[in-house]
Amino acid sequence: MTTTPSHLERDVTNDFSLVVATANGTGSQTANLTLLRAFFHMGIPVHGKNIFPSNIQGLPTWYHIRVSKHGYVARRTSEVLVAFNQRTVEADLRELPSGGMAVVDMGLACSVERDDIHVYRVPVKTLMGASDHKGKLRDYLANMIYVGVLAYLLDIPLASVEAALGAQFGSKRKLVDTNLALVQNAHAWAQTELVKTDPFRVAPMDATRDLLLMSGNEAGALGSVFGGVTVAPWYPITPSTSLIDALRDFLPELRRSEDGVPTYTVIQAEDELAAIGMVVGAGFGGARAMTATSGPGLSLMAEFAGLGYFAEIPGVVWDVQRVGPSTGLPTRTGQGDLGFVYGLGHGDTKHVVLLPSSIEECFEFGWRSFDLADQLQTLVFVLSDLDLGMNNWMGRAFSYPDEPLQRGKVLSADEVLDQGFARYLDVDGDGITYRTLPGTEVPGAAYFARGTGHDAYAVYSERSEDWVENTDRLARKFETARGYVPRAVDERVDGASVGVIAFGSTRYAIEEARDALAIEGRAFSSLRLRALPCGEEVRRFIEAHERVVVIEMNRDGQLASILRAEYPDLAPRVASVAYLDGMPFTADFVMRRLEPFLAPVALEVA
Amino acid sequence: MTTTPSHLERDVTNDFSLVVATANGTGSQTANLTLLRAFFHMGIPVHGKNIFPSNIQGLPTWYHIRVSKHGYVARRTSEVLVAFNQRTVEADLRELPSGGMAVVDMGLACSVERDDIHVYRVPVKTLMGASDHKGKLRDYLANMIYVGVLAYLLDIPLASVEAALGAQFGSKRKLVDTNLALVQNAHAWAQTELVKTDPFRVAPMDATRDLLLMSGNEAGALGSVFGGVTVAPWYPITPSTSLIDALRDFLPELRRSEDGVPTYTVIQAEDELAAIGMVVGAGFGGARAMTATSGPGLSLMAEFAGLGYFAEIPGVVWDVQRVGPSTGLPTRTGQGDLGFVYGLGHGDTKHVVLLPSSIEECFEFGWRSFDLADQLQTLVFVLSDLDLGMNNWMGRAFSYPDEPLQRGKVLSADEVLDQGFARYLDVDGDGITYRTLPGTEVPGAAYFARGTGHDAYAVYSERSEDWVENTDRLARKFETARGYVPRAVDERVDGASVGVIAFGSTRYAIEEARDALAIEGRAFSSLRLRALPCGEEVRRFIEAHERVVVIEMNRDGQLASILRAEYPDLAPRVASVAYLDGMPFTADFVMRRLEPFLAPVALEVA
Amino acid sequence: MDRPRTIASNSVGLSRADYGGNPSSLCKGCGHNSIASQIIQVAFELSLRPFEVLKFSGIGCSSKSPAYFLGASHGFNALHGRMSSVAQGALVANHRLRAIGVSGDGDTGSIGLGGFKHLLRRNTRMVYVIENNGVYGLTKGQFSATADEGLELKYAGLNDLPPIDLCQEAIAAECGFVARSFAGDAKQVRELLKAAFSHRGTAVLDIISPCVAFNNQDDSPKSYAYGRHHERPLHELGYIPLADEIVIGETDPGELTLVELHDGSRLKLRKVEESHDPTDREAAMVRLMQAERRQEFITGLLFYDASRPSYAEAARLPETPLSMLPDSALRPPPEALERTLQRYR
Amino acid sequence: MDRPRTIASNSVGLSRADYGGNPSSLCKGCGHNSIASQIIQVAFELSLRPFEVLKFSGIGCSSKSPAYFLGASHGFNALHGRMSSVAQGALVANHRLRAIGVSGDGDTGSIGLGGFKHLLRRNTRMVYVIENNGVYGLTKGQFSATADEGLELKYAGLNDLPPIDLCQEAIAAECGFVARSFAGDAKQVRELLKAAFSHRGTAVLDIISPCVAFNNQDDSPKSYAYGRHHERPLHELGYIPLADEIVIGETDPGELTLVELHDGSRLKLRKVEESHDPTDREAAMVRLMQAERRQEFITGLLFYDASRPSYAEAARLPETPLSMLPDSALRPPPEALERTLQRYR
Ligand SMILES: Cc1ncc(C[n+]2csc(CCOP(=O)(O)OP(=O)(O)O)c2C)c(N)n1
Ligand SMILES: Cc1ncc(C[n+]2csc(CCOP(=O)(O)OP(=O)(O)O)c2C)c(N)n1
Ligand code: SF4
Ligand code: SF4
Ligand SMILES: [Mg+2]
Ligand SMILES: [Mg+2]
Repeated sequence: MTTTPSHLERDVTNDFSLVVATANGTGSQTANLTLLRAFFHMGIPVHGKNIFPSNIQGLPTWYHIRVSKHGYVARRTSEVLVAFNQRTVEADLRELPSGGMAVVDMGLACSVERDDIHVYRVPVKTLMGASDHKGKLRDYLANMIYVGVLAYLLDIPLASVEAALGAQFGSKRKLVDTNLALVQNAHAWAQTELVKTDPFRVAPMDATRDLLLMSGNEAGALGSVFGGVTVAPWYPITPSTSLIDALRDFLPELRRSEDGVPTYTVIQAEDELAAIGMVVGAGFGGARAMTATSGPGLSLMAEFAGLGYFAEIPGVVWDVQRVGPSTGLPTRTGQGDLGFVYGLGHGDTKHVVLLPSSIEECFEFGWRSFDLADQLQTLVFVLSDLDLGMNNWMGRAFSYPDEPLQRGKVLSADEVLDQGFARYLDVDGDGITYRTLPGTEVPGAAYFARGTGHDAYAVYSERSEDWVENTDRLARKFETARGYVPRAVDERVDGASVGVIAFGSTRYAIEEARDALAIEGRAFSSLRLRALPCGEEVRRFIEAHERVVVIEMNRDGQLASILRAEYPDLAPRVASVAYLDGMPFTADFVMRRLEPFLAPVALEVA
Repeated sequence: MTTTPSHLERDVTNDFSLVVATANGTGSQTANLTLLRAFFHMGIPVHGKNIFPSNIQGLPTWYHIRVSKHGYVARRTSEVLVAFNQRTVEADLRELPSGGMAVVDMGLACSVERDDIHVYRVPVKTLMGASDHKGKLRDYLANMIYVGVLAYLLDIPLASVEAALGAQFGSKRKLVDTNLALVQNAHAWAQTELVKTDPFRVAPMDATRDLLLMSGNEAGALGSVFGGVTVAPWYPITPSTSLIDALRDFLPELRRSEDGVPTYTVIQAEDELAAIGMVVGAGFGGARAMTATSGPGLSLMAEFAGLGYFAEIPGVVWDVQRVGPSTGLPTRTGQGDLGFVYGLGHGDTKHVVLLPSSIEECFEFGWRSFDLADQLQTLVFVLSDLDLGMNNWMGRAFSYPDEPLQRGKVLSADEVLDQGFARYLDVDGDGITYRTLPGTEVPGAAYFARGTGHDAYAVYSERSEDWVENTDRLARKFETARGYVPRAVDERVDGASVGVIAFGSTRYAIEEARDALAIEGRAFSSLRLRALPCGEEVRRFIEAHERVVVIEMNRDGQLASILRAEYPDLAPRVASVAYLDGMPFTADFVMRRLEPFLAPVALEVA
Repeated sequence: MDRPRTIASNSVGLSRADYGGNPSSLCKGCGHNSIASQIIQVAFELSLRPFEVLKFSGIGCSSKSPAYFLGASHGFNALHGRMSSVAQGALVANHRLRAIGVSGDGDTGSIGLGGFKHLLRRNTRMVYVIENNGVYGLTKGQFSATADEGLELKYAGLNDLPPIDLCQEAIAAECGFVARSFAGDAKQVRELLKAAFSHRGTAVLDIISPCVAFNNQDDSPKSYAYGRHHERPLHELGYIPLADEIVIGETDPGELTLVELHDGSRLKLRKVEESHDPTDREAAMVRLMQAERRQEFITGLLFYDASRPSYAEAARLPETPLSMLPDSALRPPPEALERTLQRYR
Repeated sequence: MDRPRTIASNSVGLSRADYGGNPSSLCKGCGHNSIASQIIQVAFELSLRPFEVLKFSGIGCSSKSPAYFLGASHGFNALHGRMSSVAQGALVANHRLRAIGVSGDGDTGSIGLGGFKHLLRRNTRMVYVIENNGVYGLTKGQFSATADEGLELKYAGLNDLPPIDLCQEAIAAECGFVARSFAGDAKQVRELLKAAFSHRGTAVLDIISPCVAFNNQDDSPKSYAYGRHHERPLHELGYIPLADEIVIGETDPGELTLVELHDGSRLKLRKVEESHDPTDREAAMVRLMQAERRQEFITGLLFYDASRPSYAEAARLPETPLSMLPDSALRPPPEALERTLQRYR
């Protein structure tokens, strides 16, 4: 993609994408976040995407920042390049679209010559020479040079840079000063030495006042904290690790009793089998337990997932998806686990799956997942992805949960005495039965949880009737779940014959594409699924459109398959657009892939 | 079910079902197999089903024998009962259909009185008193009493009993004699003391001459031996254990080199993770490797399944299904793993799945699975079930493999030198690339297998293009697989508007139901799927019928879902009949569930 | 299970029968049944309140047995080899409960070995009983990882792998209570169980428990006959509850050691033949390795050290169990959210 | 990797460069790089033929390194914690190949612990290197199961769990070749690697390999600085290939022990400070436990015993590897089928 997509031609003030190319492990993340926050501080809608390797130090890494006065945040071609990596400088420069601009470290060997772009060469070494920092710290601080140069070239007020540094380093004023000095120095140098020839610039707006800038993993962790998580066993795996990291940051601050005692425990398990095992144990024990993992860990959790379903144990599992199959691309994003997680476990296992698409939903589903798990007495899977989870996104300030904690059908000691207790008896007809927690101080409260066939009293049974009764009830409970999970967001366009169904982080590219296509007169309805199993609104949406296109970030069209199986009568209308290359979708991609399904622009009107 | 289904009313000679009720672990299996083999020896089509508990000793167990001159072998209500278990005698007697007959151990306390059945009370204790056996052996031998009594009542020649005992004990003549003596004794007693009032009897036929009587697990093991299995790592789990037991019986006899050295190794792994890991390692190493497991073990294999798919490692995994989810009913049968195994592993993983329905197919898929795995360079799953795997079935003598071993695209040292080698380069356009085996003695033959993204040379790559190229090729290979796997068996009925699709061991009940319905003028076509992914014949079958009913032994209609997703344009015709209670289907059940889909019997003709 | 017909009640007013469970479906004579009945007896004698006890198991004949004792206690029959993690989860949810897990040698030593070792590292407070019969009973007699080298069994054939010694494994994993016993030695099993309930962290009891169906031939080191003839207790044991006075018996007092357990109760060790100091970790390991080499069947408390905190202590779990915290402790107030979000504006 | 610029060739006519792999993508200074370069050197010095060697690994920084050595050998970068089973599978397919596996402390000691122990029980012939840095490097610095108790790291915080000692684990699992070394002690690593290739079964090398990104602060027992100052070799090692004569050096010959390795080559142990007899299993275990207690960093060959057969020997694998058997050995003739079926008629 070396040309700017035509539908995006526009005034370049506050409307471009910039990419910083560095090497992994050199600390450029601080500089990149400084830029991101500086734009945000200026009130300009912004979003950052880190495209990093599965490596600790040395391999190429790219940080993309989209600056968009329209508020678009999907990935797109970058016209502004910071080339600070010897290994990629030539390719990076070659890929820059015509008319683009590049800030290049003068110290890099580079034979690419282009006269259709604006190139600014920066003597990083000389500029750093002025400072007296050494070794790793020096490398790390060198990244501030491009912040300073860009500040000048793009017209970022130094006050905004300072504010951004302040947000990053918090109370550590000394760090702010050290970094700021380098920025100012580079800015001063640029001011004297560079002649701006390119059209890219930013100007203050007022579009971020009520917004947050946060990663999905942080939002999910914060939501979990407000959902009352008490037990969090986990095993490290990219890209879910930062969710637990965030949890471990938030919890000590937000979840201690008055005398400073923690009201939670985070356990680094020895593997994912143990992590989910502890979740299941803790859920049985009455705690709100969660874990976070990604594909390989999810695979290892299959057996316990089946136990959780069958023994009806509440618990929350975040799957922050990366690219599979197998170890795949651990630092790339995808939506390839949907089909697998929906039926994770042998036999007729079925799971509730939540599908957040934004930091607001990561937060909301963070707390709501615990309520759902307790209400439905089952494992709830939350399917995020690397792009949503690890990158910084704008979002509206999170709403405090609008209802108290839902603990579901748990009988107290008194209730057991009053009503009696049969663990798996469907008293209310909704498939959800009553449970008791270990430690309930009355006779008759105890039961023996198990993954084997049992009767309504949790007593081992091999009787066919008991099996059918129990599994039919589980199926009934799953029907009940349809009404409990978050509704799909239905955005109908009057008269549109095509509807697009999607979920998760692809929404941004789709929304951008939708706007662009609408301008061209090719509008479509859209439905954003927020959970499985789907509610009736999904059927209604499909029924209301001649053609429904399911767009998703995997190879095999997993959601399309699920919907076709779920609504066989409507299956012929369900088309699939599925693609996975590890990079988040662009609006351009979505447009190209939707075009064949949309009515051609009505030329006869013209 | 306490009444004989109307469509089965018939002459009761060689056409009834008998059930022996005993306690687990008392050795009644020998007596039951003796009966089974005696019928078989008489030339009468027969089939035995063991309904046993997940327990080693003491819990009730039932052995059903269907004797059918028509050759039907599906489960059905038994009219002949042997009641030898105190715990179940009353219920067993109560459930006997009117007109049935029962042989009851006189020593059991029993208050059930029915005058609509024929009851013969046998003084087991007295009859055993004559013998001088003690303790466990005595209990065990006591089962021969009912063999003797039934021999008299049903008219089984003692020579057939003797032949059956001979087949069981082989060269151990003493055992034959001991058992036979008891049978003769009981037979003699019955002859003097009992007056036969019931109509059930057997008479010699000539319908089993060219047939075998074998369990599916034995047949699968034997097939594997002829498929050239060399490495068999496994972990015990019911009902797959007996497949490996059979393998360990056959191998020493059939697979030693001339100097007595084994050409195989069977490894009891520490768990299923290790078992499948060894299969994958051995497959990479060039051996023909297999394992056998059931649901819980299958769940544990998910991560390796994804690796096998992605790194393209041949290997065979038998999943002898039992009832899930979770530990479920370990000794009951089902078809609940189909949906799970087809996509086992996170990300876009897809597997080749073979679906045997008979001992002939267990044998054939036993060897063919290795060829397919090598040809397609992928894991091949063979989905059997407890009913097929652990029970004794009749089948035609197995055909010797009709083609030599297919080792797929393996390059020799010379070929590497000649043609060069790129592990994942699609030279032939069928998605299947060439591989080399470790130990190939030329430079350039080596490659590094991995579950991470790689280029055509197996070198680590995070490039989007490499990812897409590779996974698209894997998808192409899966399309190639459609043409390699066993075709579905298409049994069309001219003019039938309804087609029934099924797989595996349900075929017997379906075939019996089909015959019965055809007599009533309600014929349907049927398609028996023998593998996934499906070939074009499946689409054609669905296209050729107005309504297609997918019958399967699970709760959620997993095959129906797969077909609806696979053929969205045809999905509206695909109806689902799915049921799982742990017991094999009866023809009666199939008829009842199909009736609503079939045209009513054309009354206007009458 | 041969329950003595007593209607005496203990200090919480319960009779022995109140600690019973469903009828066992295990084979008659199975060692596991005898252990279950000792568990019932011990729970009765210790006057445990059933609702304060949690039971766990994996999958196997052994793992079925929690259904056959303490029927008035909550329990979880988990997955094969996964008792460890499920127990840890439940016991962080409510760390005030007493817990007993029953696993098998296959469950713990084969599929569950990693989880077992890591449970011990974390030292979650529970009694961990391994009903060790050297075979997989429930799947009909294959060798487990503890099967003796050179043993030949009818179904399983010849075992040519060296056994895993779960007591050595426990010591290597820093477990602070490691004992071996024999299902045929009911008294020792009882005294060890009582002491185990007094331990601060995970207490491992590796109890040789003959499988009469698949591994009870006289020459098998896991058979009743072998155990009866070869058991070599390192000491005679007597558990002394916190409240009781210590009565020194007739034997030379120099031969008696008292081990003070973490809850203040004591275990009296009376020397039998040799002197074994259960507080010396290296000695315990060497003694076990020697026993392995010499094919001795030593039983008793092999190692005891209560210096390591339990998981709950180390993690500073609150007085009120996590599962019982009020909603107000689980969800911070709106201001807290506001404050946190400030940082992201 | 600082390759000495030598163009000398070994007895199979290859130069050191022929044993190299792709350029490393690990951090500069990572201990794993230095081990990789010793592996290259040893393969060169031992004149291994690359096609005779198989490489394995799990997942982690350490597990990436097989891509950086022996580029002309087949290899399998498997799953996290599952190197053991994949290696066993590949090595029964072709037991004639030499094999080296490289795993991490997380890979082996956390998720892979059970598999590791069971690999050792089976004694599959291979060199099993653990590049032990006490952290999960690739996932950015969490503690692994071998992290030292009480260690405080910037990212991971404070470790309050006792470490798993993988050498103790190996000895308990009856491994016959157990060594510990230090990536900073290149010569010792080399001599041990050579000896390991001569072993009959699984040879475990637990090599402390500092993670410069996450666990290299001077007070960390897994840092370069700590290792350099505290390494305490139990002896000075010298590998003597089969063909070579033994030259006894200047030191008192009484202080020298020769260990005869399974393939006839020998390892010369020269006493440094204390006397450690690597053939005494119990002594080795005790020495390790002491070292743990006293926080000593002992290195060298801790235990050696080649009496147990390898898996291939015990399973009587045929001369011709299973993967190379002709079709005729794999499929019995039609008569054999007929004969077998007779029994089922
Ligand atoms: C994942 C999984 N694999 C295999 C099994 C089958 N299985 C059930 S019990 C058992 C072995 C039990 O042995 P042990 O723990 O020694 O208990 P025992 O029956 O001897 O008391 C096995 C392999 C299972 N239930 N789950
Ligand atoms: C099943 C699974 N869980 C988690 C991960 C993530 N992961 C990759 S490497 C690693 C730890 C590696 O640590 P170690 O083995 O010590 O190697 P090091 O990087 O320190 O050399 C983890 C947890 C994974 N790849 N697969
Ligand atoms: S099979 Fe063995 S372990 Fe299982 S119940 Fe019977 S005797 Fe006990
Ligand atoms: S992170 Fe640590 S272990 Fe990984 S490459 Fe860097 S230094 Fe080595
Ligand atoms: Mg056992
Ligand atoms: Mg590590």
